[in-house]
Amino acid sequence: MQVSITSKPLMPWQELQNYQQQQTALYGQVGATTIFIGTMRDINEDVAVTQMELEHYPGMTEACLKQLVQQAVDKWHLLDVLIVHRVGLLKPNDPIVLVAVWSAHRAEAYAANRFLMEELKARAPLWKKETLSNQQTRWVEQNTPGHHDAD
Amino acid sequence: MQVSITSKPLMPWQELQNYQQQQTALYGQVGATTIFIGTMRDINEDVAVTQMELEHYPGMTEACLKQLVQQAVDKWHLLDVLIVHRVGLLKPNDPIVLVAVWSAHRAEAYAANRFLMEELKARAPLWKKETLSNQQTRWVEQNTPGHHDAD
Amino acid sequence: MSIKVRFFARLREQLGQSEMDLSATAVTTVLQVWQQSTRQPELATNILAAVNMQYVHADHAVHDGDEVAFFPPVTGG
Amino acid sequence: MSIKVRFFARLREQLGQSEMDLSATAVTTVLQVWQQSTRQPELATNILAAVNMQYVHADHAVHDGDEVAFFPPVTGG
Repeated sequence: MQVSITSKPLMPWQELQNYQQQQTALYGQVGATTIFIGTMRDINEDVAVTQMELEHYPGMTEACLKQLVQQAVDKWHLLDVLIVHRVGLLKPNDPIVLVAVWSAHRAEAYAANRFLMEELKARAPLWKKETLSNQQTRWVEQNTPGHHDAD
Repeated sequence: MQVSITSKPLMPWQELQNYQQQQTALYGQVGATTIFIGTMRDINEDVAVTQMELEHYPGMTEACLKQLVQQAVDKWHLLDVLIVHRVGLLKPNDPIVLVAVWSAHRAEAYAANRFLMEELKARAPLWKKETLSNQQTRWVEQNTPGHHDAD
Repeated sequence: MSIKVRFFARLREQLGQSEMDLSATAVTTVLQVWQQSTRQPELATNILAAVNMQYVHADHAVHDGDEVAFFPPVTGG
Repeated sequence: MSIKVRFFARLREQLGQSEMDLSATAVTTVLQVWQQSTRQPELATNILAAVNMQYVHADHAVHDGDEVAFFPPVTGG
């Protein structure tokens, strides 16, 4: 299990390849891997966005993500979990977050991944400040809550 | 949108990296990518499995997967879909299937990915024959159906 | 008329053949193709059938040049 | 007693500071820390609070050496 916050560009495939190379103890046990990658769009609430600054609360963000992973592990049979979240300055198309779940069975891998993303969006202390095409900036007010949103 | 059947080892991260490099037209539009990777386990129904032969119906398998992708595209707003399925001889830990969905929003990316995997398991003409540790072989009888299974 | 019949997976092994060409003299159905090609009267409910690579029911009509396939429940993914 | 107060994101910008050290003479609560550090009587319901990096309510007790943080709704992911 690993959570990390990084100010360096997030390269999901490389991150996953490197992380999976350490999983030798799981050989033959994994039946299902689910991955979510959140990426910066160049439009939000119908306004063009040119860049985004992601702020976090060093220490608490990591602690919060670890708690969420623990909740997921308590709830489902999971073999491994990886969460990586970007902070700092992002451009459109840059990956923001990576959530990967390894399990023997797909139902648990899907459910745990969704749970982690929803909880991360609801609870992890991270804030987005967007720069619009007219150079104005705005803080994103609130993530749409729960499982029924479409963000 | 792409579906393919391959008898060569499936390397998900490389496959995804290569595929995504062609997605330049989607720049800035993708907000959510969901990925499922099914991997061969070394145990099935409490019996040790040493290898597996995956048979398919050339032509129909691809046509079936294309139909499933079309159904998903009709049902949700999706930007792209990639499905790759292994056939031939597999060993434990080998990836069997890769389903990737790109969308603006996470709810649709999650739902479409789950739909594609369930429908693939229920409808795509593919069959698994397992070799057990005592050298005996057995055909896998049936995939557990629907969304409520845990395979 | 000429029909191509294909069998897959466990069914292919049980019947000892993967495909055959069938000659029929009149309008026929998937069930009749099964009976003629396997010499078995019953088409078990867990055997799936496809005509020209599309799933069909046993009463589906089969025409000259069609490819008819029979196979057990699918187990991919 | 000494308490470290931190502000994040829009709140940090509005208040014009990211952290401060607060001296309190008696047992205090998160709400009192908010009032003393911002000179605002009300803690809006959409401002979240954490003590030692754990979410708490406004009536949560604060002790010597605690770190108290205030921030707007989170928008990560």
